[in-house]
Amino acid sequence: METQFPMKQILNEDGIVVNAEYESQMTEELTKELYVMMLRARMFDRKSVNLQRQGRIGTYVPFEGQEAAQVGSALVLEEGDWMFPTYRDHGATLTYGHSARNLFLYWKGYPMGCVPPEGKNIFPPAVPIASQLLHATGTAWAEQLKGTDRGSIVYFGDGATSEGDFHEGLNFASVFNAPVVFFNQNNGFAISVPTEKQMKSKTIAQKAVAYDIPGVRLDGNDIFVVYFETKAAMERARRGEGPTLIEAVTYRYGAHTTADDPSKYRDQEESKRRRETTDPLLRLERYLQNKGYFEESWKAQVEEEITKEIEKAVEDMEAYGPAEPSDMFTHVFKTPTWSVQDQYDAFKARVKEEV
Amino acid sequence: METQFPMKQILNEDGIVVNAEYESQMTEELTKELYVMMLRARMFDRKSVNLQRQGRIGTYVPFEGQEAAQVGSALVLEEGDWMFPTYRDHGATLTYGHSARNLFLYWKGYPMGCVPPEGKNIFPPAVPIASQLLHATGTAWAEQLKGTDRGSIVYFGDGATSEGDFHEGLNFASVFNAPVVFFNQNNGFAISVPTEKQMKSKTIAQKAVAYDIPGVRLDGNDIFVVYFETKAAMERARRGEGPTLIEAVTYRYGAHTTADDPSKYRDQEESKRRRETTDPLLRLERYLQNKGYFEESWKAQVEEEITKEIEKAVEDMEAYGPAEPSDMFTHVFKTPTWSVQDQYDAFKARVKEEV
Amino acid sequence: MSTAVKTQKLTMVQAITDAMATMMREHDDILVLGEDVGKNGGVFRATDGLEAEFGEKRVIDTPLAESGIIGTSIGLAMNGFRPIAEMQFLGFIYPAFNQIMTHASRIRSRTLGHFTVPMVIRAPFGAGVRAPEIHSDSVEALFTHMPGIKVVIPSNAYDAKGLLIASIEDPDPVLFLEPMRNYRSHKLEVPEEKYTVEIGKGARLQEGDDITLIAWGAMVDVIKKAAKEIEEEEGIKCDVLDLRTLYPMDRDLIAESVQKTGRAVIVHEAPGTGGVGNDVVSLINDTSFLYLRSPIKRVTGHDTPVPMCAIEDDYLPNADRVKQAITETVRF
Amino acid sequence: MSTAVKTQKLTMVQAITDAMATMMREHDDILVLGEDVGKNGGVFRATDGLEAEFGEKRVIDTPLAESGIIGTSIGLAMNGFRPIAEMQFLGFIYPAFNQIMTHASRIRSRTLGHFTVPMVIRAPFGAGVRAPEIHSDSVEALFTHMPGIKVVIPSNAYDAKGLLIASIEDPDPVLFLEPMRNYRSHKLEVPEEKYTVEIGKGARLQEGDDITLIAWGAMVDVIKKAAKEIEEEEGIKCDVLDLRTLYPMDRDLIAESVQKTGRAVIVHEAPGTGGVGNDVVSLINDTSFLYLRSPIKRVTGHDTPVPMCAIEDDYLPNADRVKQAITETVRF
Ligand SMILES: Cc1ncc(C[n+]2csc(CCOP(=O)(O)OP(=O)(O)O)c2C)c(N)n1
Ligand SMILES: Cc1ncc(C[n+]2csc(CCOP(=O)(O)OP(=O)(O)O)c2C)c(N)n1
Ligand SMILES: [Mg+2]
Ligand SMILES: [Mg+2]
Repeated sequence: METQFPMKQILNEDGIVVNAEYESQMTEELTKELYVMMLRARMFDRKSVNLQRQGRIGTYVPFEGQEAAQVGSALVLEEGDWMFPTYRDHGATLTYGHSARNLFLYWKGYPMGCVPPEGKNIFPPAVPIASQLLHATGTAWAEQLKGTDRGSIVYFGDGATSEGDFHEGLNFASVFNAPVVFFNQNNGFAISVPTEKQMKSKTIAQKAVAYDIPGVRLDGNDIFVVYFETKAAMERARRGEGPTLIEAVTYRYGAHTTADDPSKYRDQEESKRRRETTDPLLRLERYLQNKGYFEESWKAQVEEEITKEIEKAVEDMEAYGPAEPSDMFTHVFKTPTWSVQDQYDAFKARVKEEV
Repeated sequence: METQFPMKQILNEDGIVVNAEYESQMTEELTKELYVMMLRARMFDRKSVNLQRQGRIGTYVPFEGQEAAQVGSALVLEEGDWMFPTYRDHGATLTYGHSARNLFLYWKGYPMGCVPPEGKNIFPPAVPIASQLLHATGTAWAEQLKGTDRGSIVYFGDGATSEGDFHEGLNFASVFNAPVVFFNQNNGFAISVPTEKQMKSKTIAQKAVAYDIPGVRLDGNDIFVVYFETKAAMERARRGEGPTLIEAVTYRYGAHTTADDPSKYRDQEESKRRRETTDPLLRLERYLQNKGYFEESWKAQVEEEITKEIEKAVEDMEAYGPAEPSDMFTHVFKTPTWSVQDQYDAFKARVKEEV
Repeated sequence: MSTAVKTQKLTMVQAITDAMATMMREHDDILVLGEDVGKNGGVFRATDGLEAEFGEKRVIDTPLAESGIIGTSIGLAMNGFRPIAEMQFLGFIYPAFNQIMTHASRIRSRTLGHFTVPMVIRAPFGAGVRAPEIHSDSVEALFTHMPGIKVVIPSNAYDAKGLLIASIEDPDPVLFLEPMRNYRSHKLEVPEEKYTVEIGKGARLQEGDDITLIAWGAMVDVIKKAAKEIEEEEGIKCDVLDLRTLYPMDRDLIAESVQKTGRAVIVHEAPGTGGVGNDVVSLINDTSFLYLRSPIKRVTGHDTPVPMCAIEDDYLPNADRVKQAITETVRF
Repeated sequence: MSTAVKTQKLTMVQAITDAMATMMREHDDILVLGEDVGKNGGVFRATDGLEAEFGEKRVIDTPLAESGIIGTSIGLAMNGFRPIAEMQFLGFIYPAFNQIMTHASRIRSRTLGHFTVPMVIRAPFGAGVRAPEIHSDSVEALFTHMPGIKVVIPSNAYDAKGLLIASIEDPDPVLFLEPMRNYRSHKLEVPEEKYTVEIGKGARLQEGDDITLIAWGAMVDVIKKAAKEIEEEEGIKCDVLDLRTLYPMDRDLIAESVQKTGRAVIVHEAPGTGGVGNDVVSLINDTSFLYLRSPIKRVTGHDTPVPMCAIEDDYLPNADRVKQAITETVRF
């Protein structure tokens, strides 16, 4: 099956184009956009880890190393498309236009953290693994019923492929020909469990065979192949040709969450090695350099702008004020039931007493 | 995929051998055993339908048309192997040694109907679709841990492939290399829903690709191919080579259950046509005739013996006496909790009062 | 224009079909989906004729996967549709439990109203029709304990149509449970037009001063029978309540009745431990403690799985058990 | 031989690990399986060191699929093993609901004892440790309503070891719920050897005549605190009960206590509606009606999903809410 589902690549580790199929579309402008968005994602991620260390937010789920997969796929979306991320996909949601402030608020444990900007169809992070594949199928099916050319993209990890909902999601999508891209980030681990213990199959892409839909395996650290293959899949979906399963092979450098200790289950030297070789940013930087598009001053300027943006979001997060306990009561139903209302009233009375 | 998973056949509709691979093992003795066991299954099924019509048992789930798949696969098992049937697989359980009386009692709604003969590892019919695939994987895994060469066979329908537990069962079995045969009877319908609405894939066998295990598609009305392919799969399992997914393509002639009206959703002419052409018993009879093994007097004698056996089982069922309400209380836990015991005591007091 | 409402005599299952058809005619965004709901019209014929009238795009035979049905319905509901998802039997809702518990019921709350899930989950339930194992489970309590979803249970044709229409119109998820035993047990005059029965309101079926009887679903007929017989036999007059909605429960109706009678018997099919009957006991304790003249009695299914159908009658509460509880309570 | 029992000071999570190791040393048929239970030793380190000691064949990292874990454990249990299956958090047990509800809990009953499922399902649960959404659910009530399974909840290290060993030895399935908040909140002297705490028996933690306080899991510390403070502040003396097992519940202990005090406050984290508190109310109603001097109070989580962790403290019952309920009850 590995031969039937070879890992596609456009840019190799040295930043050399090994597959010229899309070269005409690999403009300086696009390349720089991809780079900037990846840099932004990485800087957001590092900032979040720091905020967690400083106790300014709670447990955080880092994604460093997976920027190409997340950014390259998210950039393919158009207004009105639906995005269903996991807890690790802030690189994707940020790229598609989520509010950095709200993402920080999410990890600060604030209810507002689940709310996307108005008009942005971004679902809050799926916490129960794989459950979101069905929602993505449902919203995409709805677009099909409405006759639009919009669709859904849904993110999930290698571990998620073991859940029943993975299977049901792909089966429903294939049966109803729903315009969904199932975007798997195979980062080699589900917390401590390596992919070899998760499944006997050597690839995730081959699981598409079970549903007679296209399955694509690609180098998830090569943002060009991620971008162009996801785009092709999304275009098929828009044309009414149904769902695609994409396996983006990647790696998380860090811990599963800031509460996890990866040295318990793997050699972190591997992360170091990968940072120097297969890193998605480094690779694109090499390409930019090879092409003569890259200048340190440009990078410095971009970094400065991103820093400003992120610092602003941190300020906004901290200016947001305390989390609002009444949020707990006011959105359980459109109109509260008596039991919720009574409990809310009792809560308000207690708060008043305290004051 | 249909070309990658062609439908294997040994005996064609006219009873001609089209694949000589196993011909040396197709002895008169084996052939007659297969025939007798299919006939027995069919006569049991018809008797059950009649008993239901006469109100002597409740709703029943007929399997006529699927005898080759059930009998051929069940005959492969050896003492100590585990069998996990659905509500439609009495042809299989009977063949593996279940008590006909208890099968009747099951459809009479008696608790005893779920109990297999001592020493027979036959689970009661799985009611929640596909849930049994995991049990079969678990019992097989246990055999592996114990170091025996026993394994499990589990039956399920085309509809069952849509459930999450189908996927989780195959994935666990593949990861732990459990000695299980996943025996699918694709009878074209899940109640009213045809296979084309159940899945986009053209075969069920191809779903094995997702787990990197062998997937075999075969003519489920050809008992030779069922027997030899299931045997091969079970032998692989016994040798420690892990699970196999078998798709036996077949058809149920009758209603989904005695409470179902198939004319609501399909043309029953098709059933008639199939009875005359692809019927598993007719086909083997043709082969026996071609071979000169068949004599009407032999068949008559066999039928007489089976009739006797079944009539005896019916008698036993009716001699069993009323169902025992206390069964409800006495096996919830090994030692009843006080709430069960109190309810049981109250029940006994009520019964006493009535007397 | 005449004010006379045109009615037709319908069984409960016919009234349910009628409710869906009535609403689907008016609203294109309503979909029906589930196993065998299309051509077959559902195993109980609850969706009979809907596919013929509304087509395969709106009345959809899904693959056999409950999590898939609920999970995709959530997506449809978040994106402009109002799905009515059928679980073939309530006993087969368990594979969808995760989707209902962690998503359908929570999405409004966790997104502060940004996304909502206006869907109805319909499911036949309960014992007494000689169904196979698992088919007869009565697990309403699993859902009343689930914040963010309402639980509605009609016991007759009129309420069924009105409550189902109210459920479809509800902006939040509603679990609509249909007692199989009542599907065809009687017919009632049901208005042809659209009407609603308010979610959260119970009904008093009979006035009486001596004791309050409380039930829902198939057990309503049981308490009606018990009330009738105990009045004839012992002159005890019962206040008979059909709760109709289990969450939110009609607190006022229960409190008012128990404050009048000072006694209560609650009847449900589900096991007593963890059953909704305990909630009713608490509600009475909370609202009417000083009015109580004797302990509240619960007559329930046993703390056992619903048994094989040959003995299910020994599992189910019946009028005799209810009458015994009434007598004990009144004589306490 | 000395009769002195050798003990070690352990946190609750260490006592849990110790219970498993103690039993696994004696019995080859005990397996541990779940997500990340192997090399990683579990996300809370509850299985730390077990893989190293007992090997990969007995301490098994499974694929990420809860239905798969429970379903295969059922098979293992029916065929000679005693699996201890870990759910990473109770909030992730929902995908396995069908396997637990229709199989683990029913197999003995439906086969009249022919097949049995001696398994333990362990799961950390409850709010208060700043976990993300869903991780903090407290849904014990879903399982007390499920005939055929026991529900055990320790609140401290000593009970945890003794109850877990009793659960492993139990011939029937046991859901063993571990309040995360108590995993490392205190240490106790725990015997090194094997011992059991009987399933179905609660514990009286403090004697008092004025009112009975009842809780389990993490809420036990809350009622202990409330009892201490209310005695200091108002001289009210509480009888403090830790139920330890929710099914079967210790009826005698509760009845005896309430018959002495005439008053009760029940505290749990789960939403009030449908919560196990209602069962306790019913139990008191059934056993001790004539002894009650005021209505029973329940102090519970709200009828809302457990909120995002920044506001979870406003969801959880605390000593102040309990004291208020005590005062209202005593002054009723
Ligand atoms: C249903 C469910 N079970 C368990 C968990 C706990 N859990 C959180 S993340 C995780 C591993 C996920 O691995 P993978 O799908 O590969 O995604 P990754 O974290 O690598 O991005 C687990 C087991 C969960 N969130 N949901
Ligand atoms: C989880 C679950 N959902 C729904 C049902 C109701 N049901 C019983 S049989 C059946 C169709 C099964 O079709 P298939 O798997 O093809 O098996 P067949 O009946 O054709 O043998 C359905 C939907 C069930 N038993 N379990
Ligand atoms: Mg991963
Ligand atoms: Mg079928």
